[in-house]
Amino acid sequence: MTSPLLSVHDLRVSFFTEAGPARAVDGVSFTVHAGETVALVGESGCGKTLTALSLLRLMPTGARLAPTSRVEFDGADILTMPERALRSLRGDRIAMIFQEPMTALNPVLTVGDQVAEVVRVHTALSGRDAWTRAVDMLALVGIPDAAARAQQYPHELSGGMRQRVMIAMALILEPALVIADEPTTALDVTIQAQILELLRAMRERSGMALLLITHDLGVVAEMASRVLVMYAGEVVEESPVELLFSAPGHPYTEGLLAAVPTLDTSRERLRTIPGTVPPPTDWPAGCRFRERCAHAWDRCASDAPPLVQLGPAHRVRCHLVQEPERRRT
Amino acid sequence: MSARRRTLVPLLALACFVVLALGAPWLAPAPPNAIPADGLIQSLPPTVEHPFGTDPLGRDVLSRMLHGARVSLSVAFLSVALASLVGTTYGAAAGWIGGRVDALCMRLLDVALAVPRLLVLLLMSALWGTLPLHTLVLLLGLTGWYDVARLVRSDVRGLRERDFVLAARATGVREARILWRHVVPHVWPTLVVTATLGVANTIALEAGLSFLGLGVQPPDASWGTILRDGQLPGGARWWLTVFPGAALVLAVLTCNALGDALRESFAPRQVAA
Amino acid sequence: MTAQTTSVAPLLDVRNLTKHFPVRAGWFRAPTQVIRAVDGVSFTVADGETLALVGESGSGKTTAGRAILRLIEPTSGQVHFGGRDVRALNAASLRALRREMQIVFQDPYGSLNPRLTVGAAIREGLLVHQLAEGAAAEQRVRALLDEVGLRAEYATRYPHEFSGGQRQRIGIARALAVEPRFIVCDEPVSALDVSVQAQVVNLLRDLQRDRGLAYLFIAHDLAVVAHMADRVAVMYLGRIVELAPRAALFATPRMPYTQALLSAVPVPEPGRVRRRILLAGDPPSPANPPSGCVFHPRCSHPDRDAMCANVIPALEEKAPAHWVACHKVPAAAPPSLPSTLA
Amino acid sequence: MWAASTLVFVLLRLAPGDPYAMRFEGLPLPRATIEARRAQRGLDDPMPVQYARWLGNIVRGELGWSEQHQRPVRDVIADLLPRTALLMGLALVTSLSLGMWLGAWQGTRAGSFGDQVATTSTLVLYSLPEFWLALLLLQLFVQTLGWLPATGMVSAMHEILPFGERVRDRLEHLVLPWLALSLVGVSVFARFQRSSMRDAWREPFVRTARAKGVAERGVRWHAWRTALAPVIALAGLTLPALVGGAVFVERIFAWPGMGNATVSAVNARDYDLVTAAVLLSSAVTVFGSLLADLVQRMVDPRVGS
Repeated sequence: MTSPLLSVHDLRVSFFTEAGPARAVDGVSFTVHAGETVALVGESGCGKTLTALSLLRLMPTGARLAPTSRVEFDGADILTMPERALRSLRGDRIAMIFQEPMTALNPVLTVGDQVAEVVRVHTALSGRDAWTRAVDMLALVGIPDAAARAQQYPHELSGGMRQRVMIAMALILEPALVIADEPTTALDVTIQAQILELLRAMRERSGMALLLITHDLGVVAEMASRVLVMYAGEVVEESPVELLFSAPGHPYTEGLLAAVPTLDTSRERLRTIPGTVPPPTDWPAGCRFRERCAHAWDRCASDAPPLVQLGPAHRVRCHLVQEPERRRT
Repeated sequence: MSARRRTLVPLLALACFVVLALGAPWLAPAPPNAIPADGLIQSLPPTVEHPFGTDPLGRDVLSRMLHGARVSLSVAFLSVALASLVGTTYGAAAGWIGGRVDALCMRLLDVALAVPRLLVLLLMSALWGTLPLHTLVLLLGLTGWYDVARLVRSDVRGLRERDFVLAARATGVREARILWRHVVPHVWPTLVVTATLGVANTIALEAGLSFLGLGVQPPDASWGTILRDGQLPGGARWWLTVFPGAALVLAVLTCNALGDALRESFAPRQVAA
Repeated sequence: MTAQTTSVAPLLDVRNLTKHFPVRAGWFRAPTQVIRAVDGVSFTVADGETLALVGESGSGKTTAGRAILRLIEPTSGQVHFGGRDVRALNAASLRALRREMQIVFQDPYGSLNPRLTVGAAIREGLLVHQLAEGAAAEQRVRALLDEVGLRAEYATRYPHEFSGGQRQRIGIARALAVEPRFIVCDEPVSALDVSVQAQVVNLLRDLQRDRGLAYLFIAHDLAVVAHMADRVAVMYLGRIVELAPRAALFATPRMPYTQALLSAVPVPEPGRVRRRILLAGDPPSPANPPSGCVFHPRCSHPDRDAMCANVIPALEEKAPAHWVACHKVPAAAPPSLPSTLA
Repeated sequence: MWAASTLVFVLLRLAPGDPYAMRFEGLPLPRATIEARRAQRGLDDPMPVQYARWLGNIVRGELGWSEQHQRPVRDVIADLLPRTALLMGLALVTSLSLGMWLGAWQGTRAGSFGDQVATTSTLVLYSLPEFWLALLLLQLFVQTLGWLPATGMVSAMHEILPFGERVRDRLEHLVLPWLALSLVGVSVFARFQRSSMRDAWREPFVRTARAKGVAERGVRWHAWRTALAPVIALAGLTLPALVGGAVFVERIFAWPGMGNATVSAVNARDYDLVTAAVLLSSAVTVFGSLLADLVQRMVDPRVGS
């Protein structure tokens, strides 16, 4: 196996809140290889967005990184590199696509300007050449009449068009890694299909690696080759995509898959996971999923389960791996 | 400073002002308009007997300031109360009814805003000759409600579209009750903040008018008239500028600080809502 | 022309419901343009039935739901509820009718007054309709909280102390307080996480079973609709383009738009090869809808022609209980297009 | 504008009595003379006629006769207005540029020690009534320290000074009124720019700019561009307050401008001049807010669409 493009080791991000310290991301480790699509799945409050932001040191103010955390990209540690080196990486080698293109784009600048800015910041191209490249890129991501659209402001475009602008902005310098944080959540389903198709096409074209953060298991199934499931600040399962859907190893993954409504189910009750995700100031001791788990026994309350290798590229954080006889049916 | 203390400190300071003003007849060393019996009609710098000095008529400045506080504060409080009442009614009506009524109301407000407030007051005092105190309150109130109206109107307009207002209507709650239970409580923060900042503004404005000789009329004392006395011919009398001015600034500062602190303390709840 | 499915009079009968929003501009707010949010929509809801109204943003589904309750005054059309003409009611009778018709909102954060306790919010309906007072009202509030799966002592807390899922339960309890027969559920689970969403879907179904409620279930998520609805109406640009029983709609969608919509839903089954119909571009603006069939500029039907561009297709019963607004779908025949889900 | 002048007309009619009755009250003039003057000025005509004439006069630029100056009001204004415009213009430019700079600086580091110091300072400045600040400056720099000439726009010997000295003389007279007006103005704009910049600084597009690899300078520029529109809107709304401030400052420093003349006119019951001043300031306000609106549309494409 070649060395990974991105390697995250023991990422820990914490906050101080009124309710006490919050360990929002708590010991997350994973890798992304060149050209690979990895999905980071979880419900709101599980720490997936914060994980994504930390990879480029874009956490909100007040967030603290643990000194032991390491994020290596192409051999260099992002978390300790000087601001200048980091800036030359951002937008050029690693790009981000954000969830809400309405607020993630600057409302008072034309979209062409905002796409061209990436080129101007990272290359020696003149303003005019950068603009031309931006217009070409906007056309490439499927914006009709790109030269005219480039002169428009974000509020003059539809949600789908705005997300295409975000994608153009992220991909214009052909980065090696794109981090997409819920890129289709704010969009209608037919527009979502267009955007996913576009991301797939762009990935094939440029060979970029994609880290896709999402809560939608349908999107995961369609896009990713490998999946990381997060719960309460931790990765609870890591698995190749087919295996995850056919044989989930963690009770949370199982519950999540069962709770997803699908088009062709006959009208039977949805299975649910009881309760809600605990707040990050109040993770339970031992296994964090214990209180919502149907299989939990006393060991789950006392020992925090480690992430155990179950098969090739399949890791699960659950005591059931060692004591499968405890599983209740 | 914590948010709580930022509110509490100016609130206590304001309470001090009110107590001093209310207690003026008992706290003041001399009646405000008393000309000394020994016939010493001249302006003297501070002494032990007159800690803030005396004015050109030999009156004790401290006593006049304490009584002036009564006038300054009550003029400000009363006119802001009037302004809040008018502004809230106008703004709430425009925002709640909406449509053309709202558009017309806002255009009228634009017109009223086009004439600078101070000049309206100057014009009025030119026409009235001198303004009796109650007319001054009335004029300050009737020229001070535009901001309140604007802010209340935009709050109400926002609230009108909120789901919980729709939910109340869908439950069959009467409009009057919706306004009272679901809209008014949300307008309160805006109103309290604007009123507090309005008091600050009005105290300064009244002092300015009185300083020009167009507000509170002699022999009545207000901080502005004492400042004016300091400008009478006959050489520099710093104590007539510094002491009442300091009181004025402190009062304005207190209200502004309170307004800022209240706005900050209300803000998170509005975000959460 | 109505999509009548039962011979008995339906609980709710909506005919040609239309809502046009004037776009006002300038100093004196003169209307300059009209947004045709809902443009001649007809359907019925029977007692105890769930009709789902699905569509993408801008399709007018939320406006339709609110216009039925007269939370927005409809521009034209008829709405009959339990035999009464809703649009003809005066303010007092409308308030009385609202005991029977309720609404649950999408946004669990915006739909509860942050300054009222949960108990006060639920109690409000009891008080205005004089259903209970004092200790009796208190008792009812506790029972309602229990029914939606919340602890009775939550009544004294404020909305901000609850999670999104819990707030949505509170919103449901508030709607139930007046014991309605019919509830407009306006995207009640869209803002919720998957695991919580499943809980609320199940709760809504339990309540329907226990209380015999009828729902107008407004949603954009077709998968949720597949678990909730008896019949499904698909809206596009202010019109219903297809209306059919759930099984028929998901198994054999006929209108090309419905087919594209269904094919766009990501399915959590990796490796499954599906024929996806990608729609080009964005839906047009409801301020300026296309002539003829509103869908024709994006339609990929092989026989698309001038008729589609010029004549508005009527919603017709092309198969038993299966209503479609499309010139190219033949009546009462097997589906002309291969099913995308087959 | 038309509406504003109508409002002024209404205000005039609202006052008890009429200006002529008041002006001659107590003077040993025969009643008939007063009546004759009233008739001459058309004050006996019915209200609509008066209104039409009033409006007609304004449109033609006929602002009446200043009893105090014994000149047409138009001429008086022509003399005074440039001086006030100089003072107000300078003060506006200073307060806007300095205030926006300070506020933007604060907005990006809200809550820091520097921000708290600046916030407190601007709060205190904001709470200083202009006239008292002016009095204080006068007391300190003129009466106590004697660094600067007393009042007025030029000193008595201005005309016989050599050119260099003349410039110096003018500047020396300008500095205190300018300072008094600007200091308060800075605090107004700084307070507002701080909050709009702080809001912009929290917007997701700031993060996007960082993710693109834009340097902090550029990121600040991104935020500042969006924080600009509300401040410009405020600048338009602040004009009436600035006019008010100018009245006090001119009065105290005996700056021979419109503000000073207005107060004198009020005291002298020079009714046409006061009216003209009110109209003029309304015109400036209306013009200012129109201009602010225009600039706002230029810097923020969302406004008005």
